[in-house]
Amino acid sequence: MPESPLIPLVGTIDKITSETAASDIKTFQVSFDDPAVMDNFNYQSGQCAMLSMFGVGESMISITSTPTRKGVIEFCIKKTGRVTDAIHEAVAGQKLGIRGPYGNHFPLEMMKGKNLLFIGGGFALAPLRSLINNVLDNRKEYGRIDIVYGARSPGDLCFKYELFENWTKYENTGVHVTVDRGDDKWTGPVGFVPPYLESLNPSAKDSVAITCGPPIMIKMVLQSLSKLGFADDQVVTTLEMKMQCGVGKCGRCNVGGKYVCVDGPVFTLTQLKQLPPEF
Amino acid sequence: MLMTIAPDNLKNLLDKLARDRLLVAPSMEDGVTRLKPVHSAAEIAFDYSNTATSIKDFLFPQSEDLLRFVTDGTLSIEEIKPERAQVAFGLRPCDLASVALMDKVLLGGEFSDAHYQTRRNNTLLIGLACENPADTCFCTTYGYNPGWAGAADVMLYKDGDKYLAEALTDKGRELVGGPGEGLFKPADEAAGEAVKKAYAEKDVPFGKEVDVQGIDKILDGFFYDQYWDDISKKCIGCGTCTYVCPTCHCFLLTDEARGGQGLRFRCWDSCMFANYTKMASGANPRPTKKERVRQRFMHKLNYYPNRYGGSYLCTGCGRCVAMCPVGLHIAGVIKDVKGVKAHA
Amino acid sequence: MSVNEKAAQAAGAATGPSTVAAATPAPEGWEPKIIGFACNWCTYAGADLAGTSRIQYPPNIRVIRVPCSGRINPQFVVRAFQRGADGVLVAGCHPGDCHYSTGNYFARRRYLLATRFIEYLGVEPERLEVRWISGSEGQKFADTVRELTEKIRALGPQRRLRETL
Amino acid sequence: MSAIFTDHQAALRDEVRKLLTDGTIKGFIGYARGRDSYHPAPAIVTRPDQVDGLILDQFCIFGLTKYLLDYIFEDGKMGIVAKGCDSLALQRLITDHRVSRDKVHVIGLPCAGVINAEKVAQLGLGNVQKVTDKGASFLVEGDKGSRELAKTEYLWDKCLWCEHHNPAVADSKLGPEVENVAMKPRDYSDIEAMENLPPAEKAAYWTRQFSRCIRCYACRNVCPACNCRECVFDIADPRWVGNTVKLSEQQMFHFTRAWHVAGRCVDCGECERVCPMELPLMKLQHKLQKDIVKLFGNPKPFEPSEVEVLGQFRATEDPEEFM
Amino acid sequence: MRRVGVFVCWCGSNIAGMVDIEQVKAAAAKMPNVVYVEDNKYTCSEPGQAAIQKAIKEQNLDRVVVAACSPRMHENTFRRTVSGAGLNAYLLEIANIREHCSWVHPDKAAGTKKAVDLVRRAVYKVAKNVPLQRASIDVTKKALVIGGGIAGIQAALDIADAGQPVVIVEKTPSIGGHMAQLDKTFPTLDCSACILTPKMVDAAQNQNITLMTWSEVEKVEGYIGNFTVTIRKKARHIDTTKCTGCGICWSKCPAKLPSEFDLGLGQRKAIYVPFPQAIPNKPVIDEKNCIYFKTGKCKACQIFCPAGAIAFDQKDELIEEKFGAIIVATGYEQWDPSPYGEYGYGRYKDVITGLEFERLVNASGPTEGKIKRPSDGKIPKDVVIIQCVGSRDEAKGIPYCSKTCCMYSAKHAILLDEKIHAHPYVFYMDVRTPGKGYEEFYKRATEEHHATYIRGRVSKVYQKGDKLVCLGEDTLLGKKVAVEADMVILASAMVHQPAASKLAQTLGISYDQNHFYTEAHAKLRPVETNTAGIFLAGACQGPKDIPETVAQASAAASKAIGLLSKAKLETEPLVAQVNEGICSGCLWCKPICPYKAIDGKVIKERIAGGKTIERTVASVNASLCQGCGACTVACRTGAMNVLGFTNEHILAEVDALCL
Repeated sequence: MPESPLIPLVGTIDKITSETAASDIKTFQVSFDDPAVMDNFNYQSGQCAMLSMFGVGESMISITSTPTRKGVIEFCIKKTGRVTDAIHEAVAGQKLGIRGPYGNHFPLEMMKGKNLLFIGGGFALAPLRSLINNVLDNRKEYGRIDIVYGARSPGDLCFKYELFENWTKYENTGVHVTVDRGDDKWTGPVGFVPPYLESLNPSAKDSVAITCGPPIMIKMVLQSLSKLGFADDQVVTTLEMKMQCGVGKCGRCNVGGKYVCVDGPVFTLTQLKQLPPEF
Repeated sequence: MLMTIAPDNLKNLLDKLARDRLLVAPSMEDGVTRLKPVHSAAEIAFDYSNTATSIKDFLFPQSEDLLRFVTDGTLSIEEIKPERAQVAFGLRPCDLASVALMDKVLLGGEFSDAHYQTRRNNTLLIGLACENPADTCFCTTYGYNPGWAGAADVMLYKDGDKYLAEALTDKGRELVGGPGEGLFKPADEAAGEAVKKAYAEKDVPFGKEVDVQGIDKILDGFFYDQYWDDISKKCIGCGTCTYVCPTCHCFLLTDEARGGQGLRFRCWDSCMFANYTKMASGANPRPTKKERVRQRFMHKLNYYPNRYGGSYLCTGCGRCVAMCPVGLHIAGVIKDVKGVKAHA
Repeated sequence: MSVNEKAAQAAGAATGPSTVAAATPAPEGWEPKIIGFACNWCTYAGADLAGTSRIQYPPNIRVIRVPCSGRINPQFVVRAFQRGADGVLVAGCHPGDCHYSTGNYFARRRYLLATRFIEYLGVEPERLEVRWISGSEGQKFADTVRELTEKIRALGPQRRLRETL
Repeated sequence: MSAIFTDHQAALRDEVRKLLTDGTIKGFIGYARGRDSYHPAPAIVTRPDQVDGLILDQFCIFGLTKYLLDYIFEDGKMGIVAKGCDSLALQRLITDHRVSRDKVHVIGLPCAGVINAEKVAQLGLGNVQKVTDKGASFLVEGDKGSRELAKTEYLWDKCLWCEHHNPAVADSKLGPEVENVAMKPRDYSDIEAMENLPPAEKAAYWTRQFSRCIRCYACRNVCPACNCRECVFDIADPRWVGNTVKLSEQQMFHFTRAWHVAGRCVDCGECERVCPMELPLMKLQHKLQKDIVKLFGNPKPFEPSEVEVLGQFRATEDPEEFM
Repeated sequence: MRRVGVFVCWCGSNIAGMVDIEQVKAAAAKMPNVVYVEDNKYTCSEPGQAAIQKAIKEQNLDRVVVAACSPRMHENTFRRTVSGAGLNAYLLEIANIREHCSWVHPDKAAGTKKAVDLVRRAVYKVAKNVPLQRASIDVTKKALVIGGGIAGIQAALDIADAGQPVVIVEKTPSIGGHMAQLDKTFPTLDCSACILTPKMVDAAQNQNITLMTWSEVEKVEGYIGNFTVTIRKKARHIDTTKCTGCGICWSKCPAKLPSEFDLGLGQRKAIYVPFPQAIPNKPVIDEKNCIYFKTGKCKACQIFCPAGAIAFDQKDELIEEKFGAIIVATGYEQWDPSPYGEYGYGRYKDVITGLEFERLVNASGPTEGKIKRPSDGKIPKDVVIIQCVGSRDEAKGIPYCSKTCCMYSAKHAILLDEKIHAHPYVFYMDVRTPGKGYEEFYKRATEEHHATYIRGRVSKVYQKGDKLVCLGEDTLLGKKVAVEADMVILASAMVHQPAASKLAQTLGISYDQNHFYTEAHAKLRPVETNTAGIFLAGACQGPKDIPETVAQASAAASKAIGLLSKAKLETEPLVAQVNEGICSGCLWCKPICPYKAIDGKVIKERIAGGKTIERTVASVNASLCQGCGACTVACRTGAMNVLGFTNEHILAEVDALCL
């Protein structure tokens, strides 16, 4: 093992799944080349890892697989910059560097026995997917589960196999998918997530809402949740910041006194409201 | 135990040290006295108020190779370790104090920065108390003083025609007993203590002007103040303050590769740079100078003490006071914030 | 390099020898590495002509084809030196013959200034050669490369701007 | 000789107060007291109540025009005080289409030279109380002593050969124009001396200088010719200059910066003045300037013109060395 | 990860004999992104190309490197090859291992090493290549010819004959130009009007030609295939639809003025046609000199016009029209030799220019073809012709040779002898007769017509009685000569039109220090300008005689026809491109562009805080840009790039070659 936490370990991209019609979002299944490392790689839903494309750089990516399914590590990555562009160009079998896991995780203990309301938009279903599969794998420990998800168009929906096949199979679990604009084949709801969420009118009682999405959507979703009666400590979300080290040293991902890489990325709305609005 | 060492012996010792390790010392070149690697004591400046750059350059260098990679078909990674022993001479109390502040960040928490740790272990720190604090010095503001030994392994105090010396760590004692054998003489303890006391009580005029007491608490409620908008306007967004600061430690990682192999470096970064927090998507949570200037001072005077308990992320070395091209520095901010608070 | 300088580099510190470094002899088997930037219409064609005419010249030059000498940013030249080129040839059409009518006039101004500036920074002036070589001057291309190669062979490796990974 | 800047301080404050009050400008870029009496700092005021913080004294050297870039996308005008050299910098920004003339209200400050505070601060005169222009010298009176300082020795170098004492761009002027003569001719003898060194010595000199650079970018950020929307050094792809402070990258950085400013430098000297590591950066620009004068017959390459010196050519008159 | 295929060509033994192909292949296989390597005996042969296409499909290649001969040889061949296999044509790079390697380096080891480097360069470069598309633009099927002299007329006729509409814009009231002023033409001595006027009539009658005389080009916008031209149709004060050209008006007009057409040797009226054969044969009213315009009284023309065609209240009209091609045929002016004080031009009435002599000798000229002295009407006996007046005299600002003077001076000598048996003396510096039949013509002047040629310059002309004494030196004999002449003809230089530079700026074409328009390439593109779609004909490009002018006019016409016959224009995609995100809008790139392809444009953008701002960025007109890349070097931030030769490309190539 390297001494420095900044040194990644060698891994391999085992499988690449294109999520969207435009192929701008792909899911990469990776493994560490050292089996011992693979065995000992323990993470929680909500945590991230730093992926390296050597010669280009590193990028912090949330882990989209669930720790309940050992042996599978997946990252869902959107093309947004130099590093993610390079990852998108990769082919199966290609090597990359991985270090982590980093950051805190979704507060599973607080969710136990509660009704869970997942609200995601676009590519930000990635961190939620880890948690959703995590709780579904322990289905009995939770109350009703509702997954509200939206994307710009049917082609932009991620994890269709989860949304329309896997998750709907579970009992007492609702999957509600909307798109901003439909197409010829789309028969589901059309509209933005926040009004759609309000129209579903989920109960705030004994519930925890977990939301991830683009900043503008989050802002509206939080307002909707408040209207629906969710208190701040019933709402959990994640933050995205520019990161370099991932280990609380390099100093750039702070929001006020909190470092998103080690103190986040998961925050309750109560915590978030204590932070300055620099995110 | 207190000792003395004659200037010639000190030079001999430094020459001896330069032979088998990197000797870093204040040296004047083209009118600038800074800490730099020197070949012999002859290159060292002994008469200076403070160096333009700090010990940070050698414990946490501006750019540092972290790993070497080969991507020729497969991928292999080799960690690069900073193994060379170095000795830094002539460190002022402000720099010696800064090391402890940096330790908290880089060595504390869940992850320890191995490169920094290795350099810390491999570096012998020789302090030199301040004879003439500059008019930009304000270490006393934070409770340090011109004789503060901080992280020094050996502390020296100029005492007339000789130096009073005190070995403070095992490493320091090894120096005195090893390469320094025969060069140090025992000192009169009482007289020595008096010298130390005199240094500790030496007047630092600017330090009296800057009262930091309670600023961390004031700043808790100061985030939204108009003040940040007002002062940030004159910032030109350069990295001078952060790069000469002995406690600023922001960095970025960057790769350089050619022909199937390359290096990953760590380089200093500056929260004053516009792109510092700009994400790949183009979004930037600190888009204007106001947020960036506020971040820097909030970090030093509020976030850091809150996170690491007590001390501020500043030692009053005065480098930013002297070098900021637009006179926007931490001492001024402390004075202003307390003034604004007083008026409020 | 002294222990201290080596150590200084290892320390990653921005240091350099404060005295003139003694000329280090060229390593065994060293061959000058020369990067040529040649405009497509004249010099590149001239080099082609040297080929079709079988005019021999030293194999030390490697040519990068660009549309016009006006395209050759002096920063490319410095970058080549950084990456370890021992010499650089910048070449284009004779004044008045530019395929794009004026590109080489701009190039001339830029390189009148840049050659002097690069020299001023301590690079031996012989290492950067700017020449107008037309499409019919295969011989001149070969001669230029031969002379440049010999000059650089005499100077030894370029270390001034070089940086190795 | 002319009045000193301090004599215009009250007039400046009055005018700024008026301009802010009547809405002509929405902010004013001037000077305020800095860390001591030798180092006035830039100050940007937006409210009439801040105006009394503005100062003018014979140490006001900082070229303020670059701040205008912060306001190009905002409504309304900014006011600014500009000496002759600053007005060249302003012209630079205008000629580069970065600042629109009609969005700036310039209060011109005729200037017979600014005192080099770095030199005077060494003299131990204490807090400066008063400066008087004595013709060939300034009398500087501090609370710890006073000295009469010869202008030829204590002005900034650029002031000695300055031929732009009066602002070329101004909406109003503080005081009468001053005689526009250089105290000494512009002289490139230091550049010539450097040119005459053998390559190895030049290399050694620049190696020593550049290895001191900390890449803080103060030079770039203060330079009125470095006014790109996105600087090449901040662009990751392609990366022209690496982030590391290895000597090679330092040299590439300084070569590139000097080259980008070549023929566009207004000779304000701010890069060199603000450099915390005291790199002789103007030695780079003066070399380029000197060659531009000699090669292209452009006697004043530091005066912004409609066509850049490297953006034009003379087919037959330009020297031909590459045949 | 790219999928690059490398194809190493043997070129028979041309490459394989001097470069170790196996070593090159082995090295290439290890280069980044390379997934497939193959060698071929002749890659450019059909089997070689088929092998590339097969590999592209089977190996799923997305980039191709061919290591073979010079890209100047087969780049287009291989572009077609890869696009034939469904790959974008620009995802190809060539490593020149023949001309730049195997043919010049006899040392096989060193040559092989270099070949590997050259392949690596191409591999690194091709990784940065992106698919590029040729754009196509529409072509307005109409040509504009500026200038109605012989060049313009010829060009217009050729274009019209090819079936394309064409507009001639002529600033004077009639087409015809200088050729209409000439009497005979060398070397055949046929009458200028006899060969010109039929062409003028053809032009007037051709369905495809629209004449716009008394008109000038005011503004030109757009680019090749799509020029929008504003033409000022100056007020003629004649309703040309009514006017029959009967001539009553100008016979009744009381205002007499010197005739421009006759160079002041004859007169015209304030309402006039410049010469009898003018086309159109419709007069114009000279507003400045018309008594009605000056005093509000007269109207003689209006009173007598049987057609009621006089229209005093006519105003200038601005007409905007679209054109696909422009031919500039604005001709020349004869230089006013007054600066030669020693020749007494302007002081002595009998010192005249060559062109003035043409009017004197012309049957429809002011003297009806009788060669009479302007001073007293006497028939001259001895006539001195001075050559190189202005031409080849840098002191007078004309460094060049006017090319036609030697020949027309010989012509004048012949005419003097033929018509009035006067004795011609010709002072010359050199006699230049390069042209078919020219030397023979000159010989005729000296041998058959006994012209005395004296090599030397005339230093002074002075009056002595009614004679003009020409003092000079015969440099061949080395002695001073004085010729007492009755008349002196100055073979004055051909110079640019006074407004040549203004028109050049309007058109966006360049001109040289003598204000003649600059061709795109002195040898290879002599009738094109650097602005695509604008061509040159005649003396506006430099002094020319009639045969050369006509030849160039036809050449320009054929270029224009070629352009207009295309339905769409394909533009080369290797052009400059702006990264608007980082462009500062300083526009220092703009003056560097030889094609005026760069201009500023305003874009809107949302900035932090949600505000929308407007800012200027550089914008490249891909139809005008030729891809030279000079602009890229002026761009400090790197916002300006040339596709195919981007900064990223070149930096990668440097990296590759320096490894």
